[in-house]
Amino acid sequence: MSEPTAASSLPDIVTYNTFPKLLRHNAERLRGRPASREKNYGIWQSCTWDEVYEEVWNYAAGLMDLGLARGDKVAIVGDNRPRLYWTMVAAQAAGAVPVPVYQDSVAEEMHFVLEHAEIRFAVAEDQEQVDKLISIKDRLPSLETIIFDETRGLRDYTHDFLHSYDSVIERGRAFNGREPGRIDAEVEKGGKDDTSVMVYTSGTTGQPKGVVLSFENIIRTSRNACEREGLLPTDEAMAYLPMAWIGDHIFSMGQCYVAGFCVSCPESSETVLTDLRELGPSYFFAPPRIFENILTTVMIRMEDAGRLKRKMFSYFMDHAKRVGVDILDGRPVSAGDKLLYGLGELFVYGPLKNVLGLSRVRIGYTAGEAIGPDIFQFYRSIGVNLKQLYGSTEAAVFVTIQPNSEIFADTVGTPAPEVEIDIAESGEVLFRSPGVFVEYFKNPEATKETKTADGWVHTGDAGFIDERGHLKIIDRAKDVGRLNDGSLFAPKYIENKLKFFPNIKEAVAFGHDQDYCAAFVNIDLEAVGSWAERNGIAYASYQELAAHPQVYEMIQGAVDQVNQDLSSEERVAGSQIKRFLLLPKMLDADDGELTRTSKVRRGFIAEKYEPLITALYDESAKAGKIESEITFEDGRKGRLDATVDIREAKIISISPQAAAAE
Amino acid sequence: MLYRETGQFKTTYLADMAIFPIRQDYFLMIGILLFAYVIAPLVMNDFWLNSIMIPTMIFALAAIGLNILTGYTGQLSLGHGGFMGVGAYACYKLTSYFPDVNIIIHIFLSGFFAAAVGFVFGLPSLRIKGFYLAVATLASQFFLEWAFGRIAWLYNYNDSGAIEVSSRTLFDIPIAGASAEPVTRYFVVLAIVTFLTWIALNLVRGRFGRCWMAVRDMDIAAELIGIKLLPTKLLAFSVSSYYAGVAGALMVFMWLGAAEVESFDINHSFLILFMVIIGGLGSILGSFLGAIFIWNLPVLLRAIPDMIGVNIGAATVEHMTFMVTGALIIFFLIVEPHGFARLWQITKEKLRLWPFPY
Amino acid sequence: MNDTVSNNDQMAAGAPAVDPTAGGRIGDVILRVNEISLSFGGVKAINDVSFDIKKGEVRSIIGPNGAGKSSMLNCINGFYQPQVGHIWYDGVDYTPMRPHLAAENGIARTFQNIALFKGMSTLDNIMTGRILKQKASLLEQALYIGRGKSEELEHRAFVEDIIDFLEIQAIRRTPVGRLPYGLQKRVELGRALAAEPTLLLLDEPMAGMNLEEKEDMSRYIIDVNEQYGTTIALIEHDMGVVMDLSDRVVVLDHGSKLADGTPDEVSANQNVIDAYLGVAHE
Amino acid sequence: MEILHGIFIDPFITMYELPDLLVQVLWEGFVAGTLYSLIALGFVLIFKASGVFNFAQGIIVVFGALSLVGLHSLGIPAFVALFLCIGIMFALAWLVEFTVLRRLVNQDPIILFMATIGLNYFLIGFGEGVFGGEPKTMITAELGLPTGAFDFDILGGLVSLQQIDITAAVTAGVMVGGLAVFFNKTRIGRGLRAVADDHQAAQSVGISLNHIWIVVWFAAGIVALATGVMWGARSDVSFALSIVALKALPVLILGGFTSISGAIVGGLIIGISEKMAEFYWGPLVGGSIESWFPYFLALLFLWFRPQGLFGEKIIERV
Repeated sequence: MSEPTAASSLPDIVTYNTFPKLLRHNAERLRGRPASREKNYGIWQSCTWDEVYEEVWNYAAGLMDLGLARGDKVAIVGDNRPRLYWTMVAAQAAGAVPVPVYQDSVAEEMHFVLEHAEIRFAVAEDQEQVDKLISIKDRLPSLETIIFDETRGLRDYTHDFLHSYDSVIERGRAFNGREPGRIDAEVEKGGKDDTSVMVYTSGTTGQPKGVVLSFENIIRTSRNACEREGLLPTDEAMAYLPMAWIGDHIFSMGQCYVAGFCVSCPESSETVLTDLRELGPSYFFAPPRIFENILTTVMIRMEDAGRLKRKMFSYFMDHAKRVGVDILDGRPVSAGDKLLYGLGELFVYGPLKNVLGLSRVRIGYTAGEAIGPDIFQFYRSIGVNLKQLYGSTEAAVFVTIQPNSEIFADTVGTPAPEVEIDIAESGEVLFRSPGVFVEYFKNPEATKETKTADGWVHTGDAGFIDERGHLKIIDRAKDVGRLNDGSLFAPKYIENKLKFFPNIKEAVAFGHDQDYCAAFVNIDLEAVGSWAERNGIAYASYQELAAHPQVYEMIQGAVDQVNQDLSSEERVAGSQIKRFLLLPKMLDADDGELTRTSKVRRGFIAEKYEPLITALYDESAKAGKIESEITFEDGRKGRLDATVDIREAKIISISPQAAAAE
Repeated sequence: MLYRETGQFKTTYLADMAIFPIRQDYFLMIGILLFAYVIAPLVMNDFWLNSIMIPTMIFALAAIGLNILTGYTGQLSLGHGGFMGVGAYACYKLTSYFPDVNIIIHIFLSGFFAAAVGFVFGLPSLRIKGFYLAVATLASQFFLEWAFGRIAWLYNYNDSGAIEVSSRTLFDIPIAGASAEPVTRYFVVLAIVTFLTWIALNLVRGRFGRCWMAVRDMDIAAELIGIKLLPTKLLAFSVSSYYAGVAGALMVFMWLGAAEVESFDINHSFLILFMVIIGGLGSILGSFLGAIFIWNLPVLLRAIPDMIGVNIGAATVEHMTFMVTGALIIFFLIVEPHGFARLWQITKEKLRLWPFPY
Repeated sequence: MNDTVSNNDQMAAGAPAVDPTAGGRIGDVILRVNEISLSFGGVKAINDVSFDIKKGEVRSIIGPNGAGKSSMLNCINGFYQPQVGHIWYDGVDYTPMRPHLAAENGIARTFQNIALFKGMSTLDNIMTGRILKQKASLLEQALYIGRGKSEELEHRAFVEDIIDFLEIQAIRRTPVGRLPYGLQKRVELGRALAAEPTLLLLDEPMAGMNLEEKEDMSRYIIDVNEQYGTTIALIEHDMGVVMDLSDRVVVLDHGSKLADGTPDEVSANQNVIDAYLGVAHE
Repeated sequence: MEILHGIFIDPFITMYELPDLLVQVLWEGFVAGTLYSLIALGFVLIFKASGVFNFAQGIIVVFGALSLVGLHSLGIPAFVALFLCIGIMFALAWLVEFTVLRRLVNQDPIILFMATIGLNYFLIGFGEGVFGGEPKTMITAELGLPTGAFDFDILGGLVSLQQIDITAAVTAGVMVGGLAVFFNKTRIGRGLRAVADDHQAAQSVGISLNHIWIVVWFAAGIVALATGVMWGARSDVSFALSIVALKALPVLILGGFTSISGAIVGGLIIGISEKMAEFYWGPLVGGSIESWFPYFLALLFLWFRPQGLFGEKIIERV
């Protein structure tokens, strides 16, 4: 038998238009091939498609036996586990709608989602999640049944609404024995327009919204992307990002079921990197933050290598920078360079990719935020086919993808198959595609606000299509503001430029309706700490390190460099950073300063650090004072009381050309 | 660097607990076996086989034996030369009494005699530890030396006091004695050593190996989790001496062709101990590396004057060999007290993490 | 402070419906120590001490340094033989108790000064806890056939369950000598658990730990007790932990028994307050 | 029956009937024991101060004697050669400290033990290379050591005490006395004891371990030189002696690795019992049992007192 190719292996999604139908089909066409793996008890416990099929059919029957009815909502709470993915399909088979919930959300956040989605059944990973659910159950009249996967610690829970996964499967077996063919019949009732899944967007402001996506949305979009990228049943992917995030749903469910590849779950969140290395996925997604962290670790670890090794490393990395991307994109390169690159592959790139677990990556995606061009090019230059995509929950992810061989660090690529893109007057990006969501659950106003009658969706991002036909995103449309002198101020754009420096972890820029642009900077403890160690700078805490004059010097250099960059781009040259300070604490999701997806909550921060902002805009002030509540690493709360130095950055006067252009 | 482990994930415990779970190691092993079984006999002349390959293998086997006792179980022994002798003399007596039984069976059987003697001399380990035990094992060494020399029955009342090997065949091919080709003897030795090495690997990775190591690392704790110390130590003594015994039998029957008391004197005990220490305590691989190094160092040193065309008296070469061996042993102990095996382990770790330092 | 709040939350929500005594968690006496005296040379380490441990309970032994607590555990599992007195375990008089008898009959323990096998990995260390359950012969082991192979795989699976329970997956292959203190303690607990003990003796399992590590360890101890019904004898200095975890407490001082009873009874006992708590506060 | 008779009755009858022979055997044993004691003393010195089980002590004995004979054969006067040998011993101590000990500090005892076996090999190669491998005769007369014997007509026979043996015994006594004074009365001696008790404590009060090591190795070297001279005077000087020198090990087991008096008592016990065994029981099994008898004796002894003659009982703790 010859290896299946992409085109031949993709199923007919008109016939197999729901996940249960796809599963049944896969169990037949991919019999014996692994469908999912889970690192558990030290080894990768594998399940084949036919085994999954049998399990899910029993599971669905068990759920029905417990009273799950068509149209019910099933909440899924936990880390990535095959059984939780199976829950989704089992629920769909029974005609219910799975609603994955962020596993790290606190009981209150969870309460909102569960109440809003009118959840009847909840499936939890372990005791921790069960406890959380039980603690809010009293206030959730609709929640009737809770099913848990890991039995540890739950043995003595006697609530009659609690069921173990195994007991549900047991019920299912009995049910299927009693009523054979019942599940198949239920599955046949499902169609492409039925709701496949409801995911709640974390939402930077206001309460989360439940995005309703149909089978058509997800399966068609997944198929399009699979076809475009040539994904095969032999591919390997790792599911380690929150299940409640649409990206994971598309990659680990949609594309997995359509292309038929195997999705593996790591052992625990601490072992992700080790597991990644063992598994060696060929299809890999990670947000820029992770790529950035990996690169930072690479650089820090290399600092400790011997001199010779460091030299060799930097020599080959320089070479890769020069020709690596060209070689990856198949552009002609001189034979000598090729040979040298081959040597580099042997001594540096190959081993490096191997240690990072990236050596088998055929297609790597990053999205969600802008990725630093240096970081992006680093991975590409060592031969990892990393690409950016632009997407949203409302589009079932794919809006644009960077096509192979046409990859630019500063754009997010061209429209994905069957996607149309338009730029509104205001500069906002609009799109229309088969993946466009059905509605926001129980929120017609918001639906109307976002989706026009003819199916165009407002992304809320400002951007433009460049001369190469690639989409370029500048910032959130609503965040783009104006300085008092009228110059354009795109905070995210500036923050990203700052964050591309390895020593800077996080940045927050201010400037709308102000005289000039100013910024808070969070240093990267790991990178700066290692730098401090090498330079013999002693520090006892983050706060102390961030207040160190030499650290200020270093960051000042970065800010000046950003200003230099900004000055060369006419659109943003007016919003150079005039004053900045180093925050004495890390911005933290636990303190509400970041969203759970680690995005800066600018408004909240502005409020919380108001005295500092005042000081930034008081040009006579050399420092600002701040008192605030903080959460320590071990979860204890404490108070922060600090005086923070403020520095002036070098403003580059706008170059004559840029001035002339205006 | 050469280790590319990404994607080598294990889906069963069987695969996870294999002797060579890393594919590259597995291939390396196949390469080494290929060399030993195919290339070496093809390209090596009799001198190489006789003076290098065969003795190296035999000593490696003895070193594995001692390593099981000293490296894995933590019981120092200075008597393994004597245990080798037991194997050799036992084999000699067996062949005298049962000349029709195949020599290979005798060789395997003779190990059991050594094991029995090892068992007896292991008894003091119940009460004695460390250097005290080492001195106790000297008792066995000197007693056995004395026995080999004084008990005429052992050497069939020969006038020479030595044991000599007569011709033995397997499938009508001479495999021992004067008429046996070195390459034939090499294959016999190689096959036996390969087999027993595999056995040793199985033993040390399983329950018995863990018992031994537990006793080595902390005997009190081992006792308190239910490991009976004496049986565990005695088993280690027996298995260890079994290996020494087989090695001794091989030494006489597959290599030297004859032996006397001096072939098993205390210097041989030291030699094997060196192999184990320099090779690496608690490592089967180390036993081979140690044997290769310690055995071939003098061979190399003897060859050097010839190679560079300097004519030095045999006595001088002998003295130089002693000095250099002694100095190198000290040197290696200083550089890496845990032996070549650790050196290899570190190198391998570096290669696995390459280009990172840790 | 924080954890009290969250505990209250759970209570308020009527959460985990667990009642330790109602479910018949505690059963009959499993171990009885009768009038034991132990001395080294002329020094009396234990002087005429009697107490019992009931099946399924968490029994703490407390007392100031040198009170004879560790010696008591050492007597129970046969490492020391008391000169006077009897040890009844599971209805049988085991005088003198021997270490291997204790181990074979389901008494496992951890040590005050971690007694792990430093040259072995976490996995191998915990595997040693299974040694008494492995029956493969030398031949089977040598040829890696039959039980020599199947047992290895079976027990590996069992040990992996413990590794999972103690959340030490990430250090599975690490030689224990390289692990930080807290993790070593955890591995040691794992080794003891691997023996599926009926009676688990824990000698200061939380010594030298920080608050978080102590909380983790307490949770494991509770889980072991509740899930597997393992009887636990615990020596611990942290009074908070002792009072939280124990069903009954016996107090030793200078080798003699000072008090015996529930945590509340013991902490109200004037002798204890004078002799023990007074010392602790000095 | 005959065997039991041979073991349990005949020897004692012989002892009783030929008391002069018994005295002679006892004397021989006493002298051999003295020499074992001296070698053991060298071991103890080093073990006490540095925890090193110095396997090369026997070789150092031979090496010292060889150097003396070798130097003299070059035409150097005997006493000058003796002084030069003391210098050589110092150089050896320094070299060992500099090239081996300080580089292996804090290693496992077994590693240090192996290093001394390496040293053993090195010294054999070096000694034979420089002085030649053939046995030599000690320059007894040149050193002014007495030869000849005192013969006593007692106990119905002739007991002959070699003068050199008496000298050896006296020398041993002097050595032990000297060391006792050295340890108890001199500053460096006290420092040495401090090191033996606690390395870290010694370091913390400013005693340099490196110096201490040189001193003990040097002291052990001098003891070895004296032993070598005495021994050489009784038999030939050759490296074959080093195997005999291993008998100091059972002596150590008897006396304990750290006790000087233990080394003396142990040496005498071993020496005397081995000669008795050889003379009275050896013939029963073909003779030459003194090659292993001391080890068995030590083993037997260990069985009943694992901590040695002067060691204290160890209470194991967990």
